[in-house]
Amino acid sequence: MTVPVLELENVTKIYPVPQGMFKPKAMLTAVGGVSLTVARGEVHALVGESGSGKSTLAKMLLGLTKPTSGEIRIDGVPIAKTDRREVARRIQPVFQDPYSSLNPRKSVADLIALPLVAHRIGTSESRQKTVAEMLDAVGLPRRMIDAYPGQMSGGQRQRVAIARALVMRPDVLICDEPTSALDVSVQAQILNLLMDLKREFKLTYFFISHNLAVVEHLADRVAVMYLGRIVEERGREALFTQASHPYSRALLDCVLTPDPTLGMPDTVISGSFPNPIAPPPGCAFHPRCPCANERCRIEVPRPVPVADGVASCFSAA
Amino acid sequence: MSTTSASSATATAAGFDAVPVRRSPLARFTKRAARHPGFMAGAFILAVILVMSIGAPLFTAHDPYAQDISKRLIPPIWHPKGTWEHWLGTDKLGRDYFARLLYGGRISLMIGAATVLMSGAIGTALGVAAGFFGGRVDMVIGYIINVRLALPVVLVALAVAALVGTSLNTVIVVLGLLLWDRFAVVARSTTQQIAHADFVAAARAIGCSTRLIVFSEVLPNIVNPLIVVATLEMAHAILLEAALSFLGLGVQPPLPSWGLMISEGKQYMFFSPWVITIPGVALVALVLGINLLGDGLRDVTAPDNRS
Amino acid sequence: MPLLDVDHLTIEIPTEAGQLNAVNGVSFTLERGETLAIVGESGSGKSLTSLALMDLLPSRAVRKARSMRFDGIDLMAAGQRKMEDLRGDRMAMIFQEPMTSLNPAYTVGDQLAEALRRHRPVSRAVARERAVHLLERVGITAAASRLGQYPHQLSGGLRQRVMIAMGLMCEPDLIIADEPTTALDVTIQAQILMLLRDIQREFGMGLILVTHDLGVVARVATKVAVMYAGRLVETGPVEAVFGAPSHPYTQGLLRAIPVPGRTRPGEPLGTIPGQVPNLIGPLAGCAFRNRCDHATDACAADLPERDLGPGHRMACVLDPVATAA
Amino acid sequence: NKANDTLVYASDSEPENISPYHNNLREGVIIAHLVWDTLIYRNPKTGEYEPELATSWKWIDPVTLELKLRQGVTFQDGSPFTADDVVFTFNYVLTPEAKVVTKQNVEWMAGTDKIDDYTVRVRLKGPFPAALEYLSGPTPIYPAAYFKKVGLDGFSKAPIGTGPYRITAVENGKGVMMEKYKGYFKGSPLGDPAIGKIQFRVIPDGETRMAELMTGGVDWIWRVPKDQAEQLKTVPNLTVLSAETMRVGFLQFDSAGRTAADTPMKNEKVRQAIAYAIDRQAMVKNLVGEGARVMHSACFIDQTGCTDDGVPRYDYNPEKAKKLLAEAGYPNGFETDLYAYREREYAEAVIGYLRAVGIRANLRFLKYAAMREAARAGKVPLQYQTWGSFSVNDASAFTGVWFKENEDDMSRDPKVRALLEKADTTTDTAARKDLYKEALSTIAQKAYLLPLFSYPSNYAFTSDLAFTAQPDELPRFYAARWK
Amino acid sequence: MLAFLLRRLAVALSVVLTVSVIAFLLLHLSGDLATDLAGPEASPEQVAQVRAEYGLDQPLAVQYGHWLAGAIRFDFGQSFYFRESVASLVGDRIPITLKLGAIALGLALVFAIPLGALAAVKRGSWFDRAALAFCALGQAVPTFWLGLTLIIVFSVNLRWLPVSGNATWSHYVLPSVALGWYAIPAVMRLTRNGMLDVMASDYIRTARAKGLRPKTVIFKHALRNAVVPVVALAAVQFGFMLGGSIVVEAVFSMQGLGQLAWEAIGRKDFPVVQAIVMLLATIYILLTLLADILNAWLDPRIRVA
Ligand SMILES: Nc1ncnc2c1ncn2[C@@H]1O[C@H](COP(=O)(O)OP(=O)(O)OP(=O)(O)O)[C@@H](O)[C@H]1O
Ligand SMILES: Nc1ncnc2c1ncn2[C@@H]1O[C@H](COP(=O)(O)OP(=O)(O)OP(=O)(O)O)[C@@H](O)[C@H]1O
Ligand SMILES: [Mg+2]
Ligand SMILES: [Mg+2]
Repeated sequence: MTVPVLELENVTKIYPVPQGMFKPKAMLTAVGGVSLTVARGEVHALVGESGSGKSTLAKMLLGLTKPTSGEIRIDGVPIAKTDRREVARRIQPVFQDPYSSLNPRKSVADLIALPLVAHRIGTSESRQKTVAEMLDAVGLPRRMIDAYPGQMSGGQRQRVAIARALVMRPDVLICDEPTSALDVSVQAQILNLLMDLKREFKLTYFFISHNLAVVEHLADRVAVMYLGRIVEERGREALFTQASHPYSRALLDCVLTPDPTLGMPDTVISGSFPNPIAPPPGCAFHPRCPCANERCRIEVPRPVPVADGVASCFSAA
Repeated sequence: MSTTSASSATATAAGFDAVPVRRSPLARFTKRAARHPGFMAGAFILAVILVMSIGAPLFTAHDPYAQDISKRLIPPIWHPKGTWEHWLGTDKLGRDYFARLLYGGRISLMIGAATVLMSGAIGTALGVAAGFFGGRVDMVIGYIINVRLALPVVLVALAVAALVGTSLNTVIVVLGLLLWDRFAVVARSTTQQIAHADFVAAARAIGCSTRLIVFSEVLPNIVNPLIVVATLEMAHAILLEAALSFLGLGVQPPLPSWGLMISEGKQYMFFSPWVITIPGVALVALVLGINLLGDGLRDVTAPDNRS
Repeated sequence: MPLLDVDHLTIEIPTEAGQLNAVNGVSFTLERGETLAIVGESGSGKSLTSLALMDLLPSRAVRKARSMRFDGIDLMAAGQRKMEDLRGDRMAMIFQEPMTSLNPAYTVGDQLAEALRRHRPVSRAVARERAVHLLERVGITAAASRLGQYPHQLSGGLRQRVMIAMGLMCEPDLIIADEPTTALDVTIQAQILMLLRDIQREFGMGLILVTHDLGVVARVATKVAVMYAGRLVETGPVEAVFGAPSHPYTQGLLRAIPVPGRTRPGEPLGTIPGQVPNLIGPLAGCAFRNRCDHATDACAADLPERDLGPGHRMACVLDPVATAA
Repeated sequence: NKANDTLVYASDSEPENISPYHNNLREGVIIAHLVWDTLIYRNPKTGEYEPELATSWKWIDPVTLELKLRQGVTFQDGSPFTADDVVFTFNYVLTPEAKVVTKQNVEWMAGTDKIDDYTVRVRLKGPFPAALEYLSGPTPIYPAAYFKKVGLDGFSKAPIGTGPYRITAVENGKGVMMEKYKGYFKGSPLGDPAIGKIQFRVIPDGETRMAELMTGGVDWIWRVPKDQAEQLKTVPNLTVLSAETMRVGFLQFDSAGRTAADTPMKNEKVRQAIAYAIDRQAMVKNLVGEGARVMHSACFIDQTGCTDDGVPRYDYNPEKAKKLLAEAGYPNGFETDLYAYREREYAEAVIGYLRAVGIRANLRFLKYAAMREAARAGKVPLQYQTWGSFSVNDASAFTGVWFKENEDDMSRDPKVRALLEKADTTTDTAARKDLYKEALSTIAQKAYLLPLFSYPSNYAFTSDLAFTAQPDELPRFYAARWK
Repeated sequence: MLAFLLRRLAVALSVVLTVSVIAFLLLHLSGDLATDLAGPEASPEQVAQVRAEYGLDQPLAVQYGHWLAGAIRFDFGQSFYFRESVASLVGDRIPITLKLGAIALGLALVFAIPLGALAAVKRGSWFDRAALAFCALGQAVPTFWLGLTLIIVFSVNLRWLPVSGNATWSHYVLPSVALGWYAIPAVMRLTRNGMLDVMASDYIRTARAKGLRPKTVIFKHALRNAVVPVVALAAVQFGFMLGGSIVVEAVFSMQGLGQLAWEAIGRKDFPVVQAIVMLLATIYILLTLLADILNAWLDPRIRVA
């Protein structure tokens, strides 16, 4: 059995947050005890509502923040023991907003060559060549090499961001909602590009999204996150056909396909996302859960194996 | 390469053609600047003063220090008693007022520039450090800024000047050490914004060193507001120098500083008002020019609100 | 007489680079009880169109139209005061950003009551009563206690509900909702959409729903208007447009979204190549022609408006049959 | 102003302490003469000494002076004036704790004894021909009992004298309020004051003073520069008066080399070069104006004992100055600081002249006290000073301050000091004159001090006021009245 | 709220302490205090005696402690020049400067806020442009020069107002104008920009969508939010004005703190300078503290958290 590219073991991130100006700092558990494995070459998707901790998890994978506890391993080697620059060669990010993820003061050439500069790879000519190749790979015309982000459309910017992420030939791409700031027509272009590049560069994707239709389209495995915890982690087929956790089911219900005959979904979960500083006791989802019982209010459900994955719900399995 | 990505490549190329290629940032800047009346007015005033004072010997044959006390307080040319020899008249010691005005402009400009270089370096360093590192560093620097703001500038500058002795250099150093606060505040808040931008996170994820991030990602993005602050602080420094000189603890005679000229001319202001009007108007023009330029720069370099 | 009849609405904005033709000859009608969805990419002019109806355009923008009638009232001719009287009373608007659309300095109750008391001579108590009633109606629990709260104390979903309640204070005939759910989470989005649908039915109002989410359109609207680069490219009853999308752009849009069951996972999605044209300066002919697979020389000429069925029209030279996917 | 019978006069400086022995400002001298009486009165018109608090005096021997005191005089708190007050005052000011600012004024006394309630004897350290002059000027009499009670601090806040005006308020930074002392003794040589109230306002700014005068905010100003005086003459309702004074403006050099061992000022040639570099005649003509005279000796020329006969002169000669500088080893001149505290333009004109021969002087313009401090601390290479001799009409009042190796002496030449000490105590007028002449010649020869010119004083005041100026730079408001 | 207050107070206090260290050093760098105190002609023994008497032979930290202990009780020692207590010297002058500052600030606010708001509402109009031009020009005029010009015009030529001093209210008019002048552009700009931001905000659009009259929109919904930052600025400006009064008081010969400070500097009377630096800094810090609290109170987002 091969070692998984990414392994997360009980990863937790707690932020101390100042409570306005009036109260002492509160502890915010952005990510609580997440364990995941991502196999080489697969697309592992992470879905969840805003504030559920998806980006925080991504940041920890990228080494931008340290987990409060738990361990992240790349190819079996803990990240904490690896040089940050070494990690950077293996894992690269693609961010949500192509407007803020590119330095507006830099030309496309400088942007894409930045990793090479940071790692002191090549001469300026060889870098120039690499940049041109990357432009080809992401489908941008070479003459855009001197353009600035301000002169490009959102889709083009996202292509530059992807080119920059790929220039070091990493193994893993962390895509934090790479298309949610884009229009549907552009989104399709980027999604197609990502699928192509995956094949061409033999990439593994950790793909964060809240759009379940997109996730279903390209993910191999899907993890559903709620309030910092993974509530369900399944293969795609299994999740989309027989989701076990009520929250996963609710999310699936909210997928609005453009089919006028269907009308609005009938079962909509009530209430809104809880305050992460004062999470509900027991199962964090119980206040909104249609099938919650006494036990859910008190006890935190542990993950139980279900078909092709695990789910953290007492009524699962 | 696969066919799909090739097709999307050509597709994008076509789309790009559909969008008129936009002008380069510099061209855009010049175009916007040219349309900004305030900016242009400021640039014009400043250019005139700059040329006149730096090229002072070209515009006047008089030595600004040469006194002839038999030719004191000659009025300027528009006065019935004016002479072409001294077309802005002479001061109380018979020195040519126009020559003194031009050479005095050098002092103002030099003080403004030197002060801003110094305070800009201090303030930017502090502000960037505070904004970039946040946390405790930010707290300490924020505290330093507070202390600085609590000190009354004029008073402290006067006291220090009196302590170490007044001279041109003292004025520059004292003002340089005192006027960094706005740089720090602006650098701090803009850096804070930038430090949270995704491209800084991206640079980190790429493996850039902190130094590289600060110098290549953060600094280029905060220079615009800092340049604006620099112009406004330059105006501030020039006014403060004038005030200090006016109070007798700035530039010392016989150096011709505009503030000093007003201070010296004060004695004659009731019966020979031009002795304070001329340097006063010069001072107002210079500061106005710089302010207009700074305000214009702020507008011109402001990002498009919708792009 | 339709509730709203817009004929050839045009909006021009002078900018540094030249005149921006943001909206270009948009026409549609809306009956009471109908939900019209305006869809389109970012920047296609959806928000400006809806703001133009309320006369809330940015001051620089110039609004022109052959005619624009609301319940028989000529909106183009109505003066400033007349419009103020209409706004909030007979036509209400809900905005996209629930976080910033309420004044942080006043309580929710204050802002709700103000909407009613501006148009009706009622006492504070009556206004308050109605506010409580409507807050309950939009699904806010403990409504009375919410009146004293400030906007920052409410979550995004709650604020959007407050905005809806505020729009309902005077029982308007028309509600315009500009992307009311875009900023919200999927689960909340569904709640709000259902609420809007229910309220529209209950009060029998006309509803204009601006969105870029085709899924939302399909589920909520009765009529749909597809906008592209400031023009309406296709309008019609939802079933017609989604069942037989005729304009190449509409077709492209529908092909570009992954639909579970219809698109195969991992397969390339349909794309629309290129990008939206620059709207600055005059633009003759079809705005979509540079991205269109079927473009011919004829597309550079003036656009024909074609009837494709009852209320179903598109602006394209092509034969609907030829373009059918 | 006339309407409310209050004469408001303004001047630039404020005495650090109102007590006359504890400041050496002219403003202090004016107040001293309004509030306190001296034992003897010198008639400014005749120059004769007349009785004031003392009714008669005689020399018992060359070092003992006996004075009979006036009876029936009261201090402004009602207490009677007696010999105790004189004895206390004179003995107190001789103590080191008294910290008298201008020692020259009192140091000639050895002590004072009470003979009876109205007779005192002043013992001198040695023969001192100018004794009567000093007793008629900078030696006012304090109320012994009151002073002992409140101490110097209390006294400076609520001072009391026997003079024609009583101080009602001393406000730091604002000035002093005075009103006529009803119980002022009849038969005073000062006469009966006419004006009810006098207010002294400190207005540091010359222009502000002028503006205040023009707008009626004050009634009387002085030290109006030449140009302004000429222009004020054209303003209706204002009277401008010019008179020469005993004040002499001069340059003082760090001849003793206290600022730095290698200061150019130590070099006699440099000092002479400076003397040659300055066109004093032109300054008098163009800057100082009417009533001023070029001075060549280190004293005011009309003072007893002062002479410029045979004293070396330095006429304007920039060429010679340059030559001397080159000889002294400064062919390219040097840089230095010129300290000054008043008439900035005079100092600047000096700087201009120095610049013309290659000496680059920077102006250090300070308040008087700060400059005095710096000079006494030996930090001043070159200063523009002025001295009005406390209106004492004797050369010793000038030379004694600047050359007797005391704190204000920057040359510190023991030879000059010896000469002056001898001169000060010689009673034989002719011999005294010769001694002074020798001292003054040495001073000029070595260019220890470069006298520039005497000061005229330009007074400007409302035409409602009848005011006469005396050449001793001492406005006598008790003699002024409304028209 | 109490915790907020306490924290804010702690910060303010520490800033005051730091300023006090600076002020203390200012005095001690000015030369040998004992020599200054003993007077110029004191003998070495006298100087030594004074040194012992005033504790100047102790380590600097101990001296600082003593000085601070005094300063807390408003005892700043003796003036070198007047040889009387600094506290009473300074105490006499405070009311004048405070009065001057308050009037100047009042004038500036009364003038600048309505004009700034109006300029924003009429954005782009000739009025707006004139207001902006006035701001640029206003900021370019040196206070002292303005003061002199005011004297020439209003006192000497027109004879409307007195030239100098601080005897009556009319004496405060010209100095306040000169002092307030410099604050006007800042306040006006901030009001205008704040108003522009607010007018462009979503909630103003909401208010308009409710059909509210423009008057209600501007006065009820916009101005209230736009003036919040002006409060903080006003406090800061007041602090600057007290500091800047030194120039104005010099021009108008007003016997306030500024004049005292200026003269004290000229006379090297550093205990006085030190006390004034301390005092102005403390007032400034108190003001900003007050502004923060006021802001917190005005802004429900902070008040009701
Ligand atoms: N630097 C930080 N300091 C304090 N709290 C933080 C920080 N970053 C994130 N959080 C909090 O942690 C929680 C998880 O945030 P995160 O950004 O990971 O959510 P997300 O799932 O990515 O949401 P979104 O879909 O909006 O991007 C949120 O409640 C957020 O407020
Ligand atoms: N105030 C304005 N000034 C200049 N241009 C504007 C302004 N408001 C809108 N526009 C331009 O008008 C066009 C249409 O804008 P509009 O806001 O109606 O788009 P939209 O369809 O609502 O897009 P989105 O989905 O992003 O909300 C865009 O190109 C936009 O840049
Ligand atoms: Mg996120
Ligand atoms: Mg919109």
